[in-house]
Amino acid sequence: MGSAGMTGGSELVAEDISVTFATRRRDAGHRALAGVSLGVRPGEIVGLVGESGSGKSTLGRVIVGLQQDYTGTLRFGGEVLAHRRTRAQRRAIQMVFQDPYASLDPQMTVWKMLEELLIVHGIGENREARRARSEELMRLVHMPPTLLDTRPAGMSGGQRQRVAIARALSVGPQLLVADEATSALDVSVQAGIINLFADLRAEIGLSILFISHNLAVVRSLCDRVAVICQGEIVEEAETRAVFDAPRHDYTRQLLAAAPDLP
Amino acid sequence: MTEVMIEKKRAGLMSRIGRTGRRRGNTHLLIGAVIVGLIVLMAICAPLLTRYGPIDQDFTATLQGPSWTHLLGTDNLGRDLWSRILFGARTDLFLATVAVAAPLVIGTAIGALSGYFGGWFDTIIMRIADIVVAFPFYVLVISLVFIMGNGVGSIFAAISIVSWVAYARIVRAETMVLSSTDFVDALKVGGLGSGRIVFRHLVPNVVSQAIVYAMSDIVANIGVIVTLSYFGMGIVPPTPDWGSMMADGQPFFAGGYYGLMVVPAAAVIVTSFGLSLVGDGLANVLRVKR
Amino acid sequence: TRASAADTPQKGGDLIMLRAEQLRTLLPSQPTDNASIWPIEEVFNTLLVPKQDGSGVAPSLATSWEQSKDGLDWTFHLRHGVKFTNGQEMTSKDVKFSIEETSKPSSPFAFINAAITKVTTPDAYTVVIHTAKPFAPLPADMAIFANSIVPYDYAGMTPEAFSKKPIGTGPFMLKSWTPGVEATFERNPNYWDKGKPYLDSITFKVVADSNTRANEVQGGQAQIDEFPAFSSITALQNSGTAKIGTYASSRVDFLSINTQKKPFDNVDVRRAIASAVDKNTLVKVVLFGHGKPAGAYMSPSSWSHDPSITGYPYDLKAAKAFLAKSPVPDGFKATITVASGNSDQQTMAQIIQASLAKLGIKITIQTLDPSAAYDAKQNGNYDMGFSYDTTDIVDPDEIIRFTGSYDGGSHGLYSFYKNKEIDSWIAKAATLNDQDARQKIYFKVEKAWNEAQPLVPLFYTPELYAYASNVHDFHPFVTGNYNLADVWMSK
Amino acid sequence: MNGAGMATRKTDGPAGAGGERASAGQAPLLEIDRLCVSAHINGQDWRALENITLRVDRGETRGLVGESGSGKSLTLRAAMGLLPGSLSVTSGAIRFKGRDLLADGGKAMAAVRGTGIAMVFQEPAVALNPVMRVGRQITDSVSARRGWGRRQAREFAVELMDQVGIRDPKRWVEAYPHQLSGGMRQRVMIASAIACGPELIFCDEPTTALDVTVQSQILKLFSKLQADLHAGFLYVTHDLSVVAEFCSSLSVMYAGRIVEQSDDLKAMVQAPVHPYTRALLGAVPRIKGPIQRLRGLSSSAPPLTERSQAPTAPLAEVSPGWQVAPASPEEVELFETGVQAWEAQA
Amino acid sequence: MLRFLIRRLLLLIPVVVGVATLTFMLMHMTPGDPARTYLGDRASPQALAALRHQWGLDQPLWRQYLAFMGGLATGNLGQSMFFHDSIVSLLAIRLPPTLLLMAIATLFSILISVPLAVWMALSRGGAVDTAVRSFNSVAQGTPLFFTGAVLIAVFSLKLHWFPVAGYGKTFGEHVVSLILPSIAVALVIIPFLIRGLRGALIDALNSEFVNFAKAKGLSRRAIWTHYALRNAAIPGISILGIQVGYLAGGSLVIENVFAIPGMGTFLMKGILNRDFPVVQASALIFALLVIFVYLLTDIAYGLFDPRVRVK
Ligand SMILES: Nc1ncnc2c1ncn2[C@@H]1O[C@H](COP(=O)(O)OP(=O)(O)OP(=O)(O)O)[C@@H](O)[C@H]1O
Ligand SMILES: Nc1ncnc2c1ncn2[C@@H]1O[C@H](COP(=O)(O)OP(=O)(O)OP(=O)(O)O)[C@@H](O)[C@H]1O
Ligand SMILES: [Mg+2]
Ligand SMILES: [Mg+2]
Repeated sequence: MGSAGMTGGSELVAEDISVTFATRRRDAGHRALAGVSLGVRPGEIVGLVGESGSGKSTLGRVIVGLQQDYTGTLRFGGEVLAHRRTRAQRRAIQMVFQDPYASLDPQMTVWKMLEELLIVHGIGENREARRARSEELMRLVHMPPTLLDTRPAGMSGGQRQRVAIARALSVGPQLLVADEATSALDVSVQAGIINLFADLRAEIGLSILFISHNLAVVRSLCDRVAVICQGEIVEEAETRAVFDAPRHDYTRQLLAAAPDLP
Repeated sequence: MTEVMIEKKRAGLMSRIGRTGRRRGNTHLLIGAVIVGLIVLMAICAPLLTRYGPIDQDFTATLQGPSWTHLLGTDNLGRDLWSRILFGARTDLFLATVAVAAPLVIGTAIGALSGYFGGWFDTIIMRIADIVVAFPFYVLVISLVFIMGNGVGSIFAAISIVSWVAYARIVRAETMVLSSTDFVDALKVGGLGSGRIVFRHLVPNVVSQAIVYAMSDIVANIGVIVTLSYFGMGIVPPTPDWGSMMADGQPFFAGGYYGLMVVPAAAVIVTSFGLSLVGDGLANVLRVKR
Repeated sequence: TRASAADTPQKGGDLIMLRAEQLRTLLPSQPTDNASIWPIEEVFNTLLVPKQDGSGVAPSLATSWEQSKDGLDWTFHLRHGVKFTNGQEMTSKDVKFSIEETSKPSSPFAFINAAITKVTTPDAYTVVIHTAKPFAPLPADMAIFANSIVPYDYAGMTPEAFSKKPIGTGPFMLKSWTPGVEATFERNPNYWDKGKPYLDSITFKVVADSNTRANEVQGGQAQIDEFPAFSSITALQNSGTAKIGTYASSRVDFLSINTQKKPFDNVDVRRAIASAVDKNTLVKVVLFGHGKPAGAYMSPSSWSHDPSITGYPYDLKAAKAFLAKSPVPDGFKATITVASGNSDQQTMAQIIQASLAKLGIKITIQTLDPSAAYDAKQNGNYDMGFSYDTTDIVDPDEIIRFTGSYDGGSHGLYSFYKNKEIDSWIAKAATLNDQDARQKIYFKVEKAWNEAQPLVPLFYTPELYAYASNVHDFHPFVTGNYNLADVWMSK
Repeated sequence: MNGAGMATRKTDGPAGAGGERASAGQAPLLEIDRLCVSAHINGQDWRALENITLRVDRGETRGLVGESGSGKSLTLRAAMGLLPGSLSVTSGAIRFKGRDLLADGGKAMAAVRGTGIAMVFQEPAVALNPVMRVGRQITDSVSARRGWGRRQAREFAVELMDQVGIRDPKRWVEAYPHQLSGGMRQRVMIASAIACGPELIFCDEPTTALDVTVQSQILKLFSKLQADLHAGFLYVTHDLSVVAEFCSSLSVMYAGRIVEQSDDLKAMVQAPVHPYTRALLGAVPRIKGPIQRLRGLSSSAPPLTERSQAPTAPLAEVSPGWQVAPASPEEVELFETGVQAWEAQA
Repeated sequence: MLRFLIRRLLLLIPVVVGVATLTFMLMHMTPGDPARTYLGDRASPQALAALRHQWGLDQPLWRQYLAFMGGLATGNLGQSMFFHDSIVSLLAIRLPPTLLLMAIATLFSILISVPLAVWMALSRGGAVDTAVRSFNSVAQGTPLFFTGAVLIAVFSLKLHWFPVAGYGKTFGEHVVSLILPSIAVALVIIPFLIRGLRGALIDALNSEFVNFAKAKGLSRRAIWTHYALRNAAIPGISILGIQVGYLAGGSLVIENVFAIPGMGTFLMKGILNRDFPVVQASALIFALLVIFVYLLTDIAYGLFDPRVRVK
């Protein structure tokens, strides 16, 4: 995948990130993130778990640049990410969303979607090159390239999510933020996507910040896990450590609540 | 109870008024399209379908009832009603359709931008919309017709100035709904510019509601044109137009010359009927696609 | 017997008259609109009244009058025992006050009294009016609504207050008035003409839409429709519940041609247009046969009308010949301005448009709302348009001036036709006492206008009313006066 | 329906109609017998459910799992007589305590709803009437049945809300659904489902929309209710681990059929027979035990209109109470080898 | 609730100012001179000038505008130029007929639409459903003045059931006179209302909460009244609000056809006369009427829909 333009090996470091949402009533506002620090090393999959409303998505949005109102520093590959990012910086960090039905433009074929991004970012000098790259991307996400010319309308959730991943990969990111990317899917389809993430990491050295409320999924995919509670990271460690020997009460609560097969 | 919520509901409803049934969309569309198609065809082929010019006067044959020489009879100037109906279709349908196109385009653009960007732009647009909506429609239209003089141009302008608001509201609400899903975020993360997001992604996805509404809007526009003619502020004579035909025919109505008023009224009603069927059908077809 | 019962006036009844326009004021010196004038004539009396056929004037509050030898003084002898509705007796003091009110420059009808220099009151029942020059039309001017007799100093009220609570000597008095909606007048029980009026009350109600007016009369909800559209006549006649009354009127309808504009400054162009207007068809199609094609510009209801002038007959060949002589032999483009909502004008415009097209004159019809159309004509900002005139007095002076003279008030009914000679003839005629001498001059004026055709006289239009079959003796005057004191309703 | 015995406000204990009590001991609570449901789409009938055979006994908690679109909800709705207009039962029987619910034109079904069978829906946000106070929604059916007044109904609502673990129920009884959190709404739904003292409770993914911690509370609540009410539960979910937590027996559906079911959930989970069950279990990530690569399925089951319309063989008994549908070679291919082949595709 | 009302009322200010300004601009841009229109043919230039001065039309436009807005701020709507009466007292006569017309029309619309919509929702695709929907399409395309003319021809002139036109003297007469015009107006509203209600009812009947209600064993009646109708009422109210808002414009037409001395004829005459104060005031009243109806709608919303109710 050299042609994907991945230089491999930039580390994301988020330091002391805080986000406060203005609320109508109180002047103080609602503190969604309170001084969060987190790092994602090259080729690493970091899980971010926590309850609903704990601030997972907010952190993800800060990292990809959708949430521009934050304090703290973001560094990627050593350089500070300003609030307004350069095109290259934007390309480097991409995102996959929860709902594959809402995040794809239903009016466009997969090829149109990919081509648009490739054109905007000046990737591929002509149509043939872009087409070739799109086909390559489809294969990368384990989709038959023949589906390029169809619209998402007829596709299953799993297929759509693969298209969404292909779209994110098309601009050659080094870090992928996956926000609940599998929680809308069936178990068996989820398993396929999780395997895909694992494969992408293995094949092209992609780093992934994997946001989920499902502990079991995080456990099966991630190298490291951060547990977030009310805007603060309460525990962060190697996956095995978190699951086998949780140190924080909140983590233990979560683990106790998670159902499991006998 | 936030303004946004109310606004959303209201606009959502406005687009919803234009819809009805569920499964029968295609039959509706078909019947409607046939009716409208026939009328349009008749308008286009008008000269082939009649021996008389729409403004040819014949004072030896005024106020005649239907006969083989004059299919629908004649008016007080001895003009053939059938010809006037045919040629009137040209005037009214053309004007009504054109007067829908401009507000559709402008309203959609403004609504999409307003819904996407929000902020002060949105506030200003929505306040302007409030004023236009609250302003008595016919006062605006009549004043504009007075200012600009009678005729096609001023009717077109008057309708456009008023009716972009409905489109803007519908599109704005839909855009806001769409923007609150991951849809826009996904595009932003991809690095697309706002213009591209709004016009290449949002507009194509929300415009269908506006188009459905446009069908009922054409009907409404025919109503406005006809009513303006009724007030004597419509199409300038002798251009045939259903509205002025009705207005001119009304004094003869009570005298038993029903045709002079009823025939153009029937033309208006049948056309509107066809168009609203098309609207219904489109609403269903477009909804299925969603 | 039945016949006599039907002929004998009965007392009682509430009459509703529908009209297109609102009553604006009841102050006699103020109104310029018929909607106000005609009700004023029911509330107030003038010294004299027009004869119904317009042939002259008859006594009213003045029982007799005479002109002095030098022609400068007119003496009027007042009727005794006439009471205002507030109980006060009407005397010369009131007459003097009334005439002076109307003579004030702020009164729009001051021009009517322009010849008057002084009003004196030798005694309570005698009024002498002095003029600078002998002024033949004076008795006619004393029969105009503007010179209605109001109590001295408006019985102590301000003019505004008086307008809302008028006090007159007329057959009816104001009962209630909702501005812009309706006004009801009830019988004046002390009316000096004993036995009259017959009606208990009359209500003037505004109904803007002519179809609705026709419907209401047809449905028995109202008795008189003031302005039935000519096109609705058949409907009303067929209905069986309403009658159509056509009354001689002073109204003449014209096609005004703006002679300030090219090519209308050319007389041949105007004659070509005149020859291409088929007046017979207009009468047939627009008036549905009521009315007559017009020749001279004065109405046949006046003695000043010259019956020998027949205008330009409809003749397209002649029209082409005229046009060929003009600077625009192949035709030109022009507009006819019509008032929106006026279907008669629109119909006429379309007929003339079709006819002129045959001469190569391409006409665009421009509809302006009445106010704007009015403005356009006043400002000479139009090519051709429709106008009409009517007179408020029986003497031809007012109307021949208004229509025929550049400075008569309307610049020759908006034709802007300027002819010093004609103007001087008209001025001269007013100073003559001899009607024959005046008639000769007026015939001359009409001939000159006929030659020049700045106005194409279209037709002499009857006054048209639709009224319920149980309304009797409804005979409006040529001047428009309803004369409702004579009207009665059978049960 | 308004027998003397019904006047009790107790929710523990069977509250069926008096006449049926005698036979209640013998027949299973719910028996779905070769139920077929077809959908009318574009003028054609398609099989949506095929020969569904299933039992729930008193005190039993049966899980019904399968991927999205496999027909789980449809099964529940058919058994409740709530099929949407375009769907209809073509054959088969649904028996509640031995009585055929489809027999007399829906009357039996109507009689059994609420009192005999209750249902908890997946999305409490849309299944509660947004314009009615929750207290009233909990008790409207029971107070209509028993002719209760407002006050009595309110007291009962408070009691039920307390029973489903809503803290400070007096405060919330007058609230509207939108004022409640997702967990509370689900509790309200459960409260109104148990209001009439049903003997059988259907649950259609009642915790899918909830947070893990809330989910575990709700599951605990179900366990408690099951013990208290001694009712039967038919619990639909796509999450096998939830089922394992809560259920005693399990049925697995795939494409409108039951492919495997057993009265002993543990046994079946440990040694699944049908390739689809195996694939499904292989796809579930685990909280404990060794971390393994999951098994992703190549694709979901085809939509109704693309499914094979050939009749399927009946379930075969593996052991008493454990039935399996015979798997065709294609299915074996799809669920076993297909997984790897597809994963490798690229 | 109070806060909400205050907020809404504050929001009115820009709309009122906007409407007032727009009317002012429009009226002064329109060709045609009120003084000339008032005085007619025979007016002398002096009389014209005097009248213009009296009406303040000789002042610079911005001064007239300021005077107008100033008057507005103090609640002084001025004097009608043509009726020599204060606008406020004229409005006091003109407003009631229009309000009554709107009220009766609204009542008719509801009384006709609700049962029909229920029937249609029950018999979806049936004969009634199809018939009413076709009727809707026809009604929607029928010009208001034509409906009026036909109603008069049939019910007044042929059958003599109702007065042809007018407003009557007593309240009873008012109501009777307004029945035909109200029906004509209601026929404009009904198609939209029926469509909206029918759709909303079908949506409600297909909703999960109705399924849940059925699952609870509730009776059909209870489901219809407490679940379907109450939820369908919410969009119903909204549509009614929008339509009644449009209705304000329709009164211009229908009052003319039925000669009702209401706001519509007042405004129309004002425009034709160039009676600036009348036009400005009545346009404003119409705008306020529309806004007021919307406000009522929103309040009704709050009553029917607890989700938008303010805590
Ligand atoms: N745009 C916003 N405006 C105001 N508050 C917000 C906004 N976005 C998020 N919040 C609030 O910030 C907090 C964190 O939200 P966030 O979406 O990051 O949570 P999450 O962990 O992703 O939850 P979930 O699992 O439900 O997705 C929540 O309380 C939420 O209500
Ligand atoms: N109203 C309907 N009309 C036609 N087909 C329907 C309808 N409702 C459901 N179906 C079809 O029936 C099948 C089973 O649907 P069902 O809702 O029972 O699935 P499920 O197993 O509950 O899935 P999920 O986990 O997504 O809830 C699906 O293929 C679906 O497309
Ligand atoms: Mg989130
Ligand atoms: Mg389901």
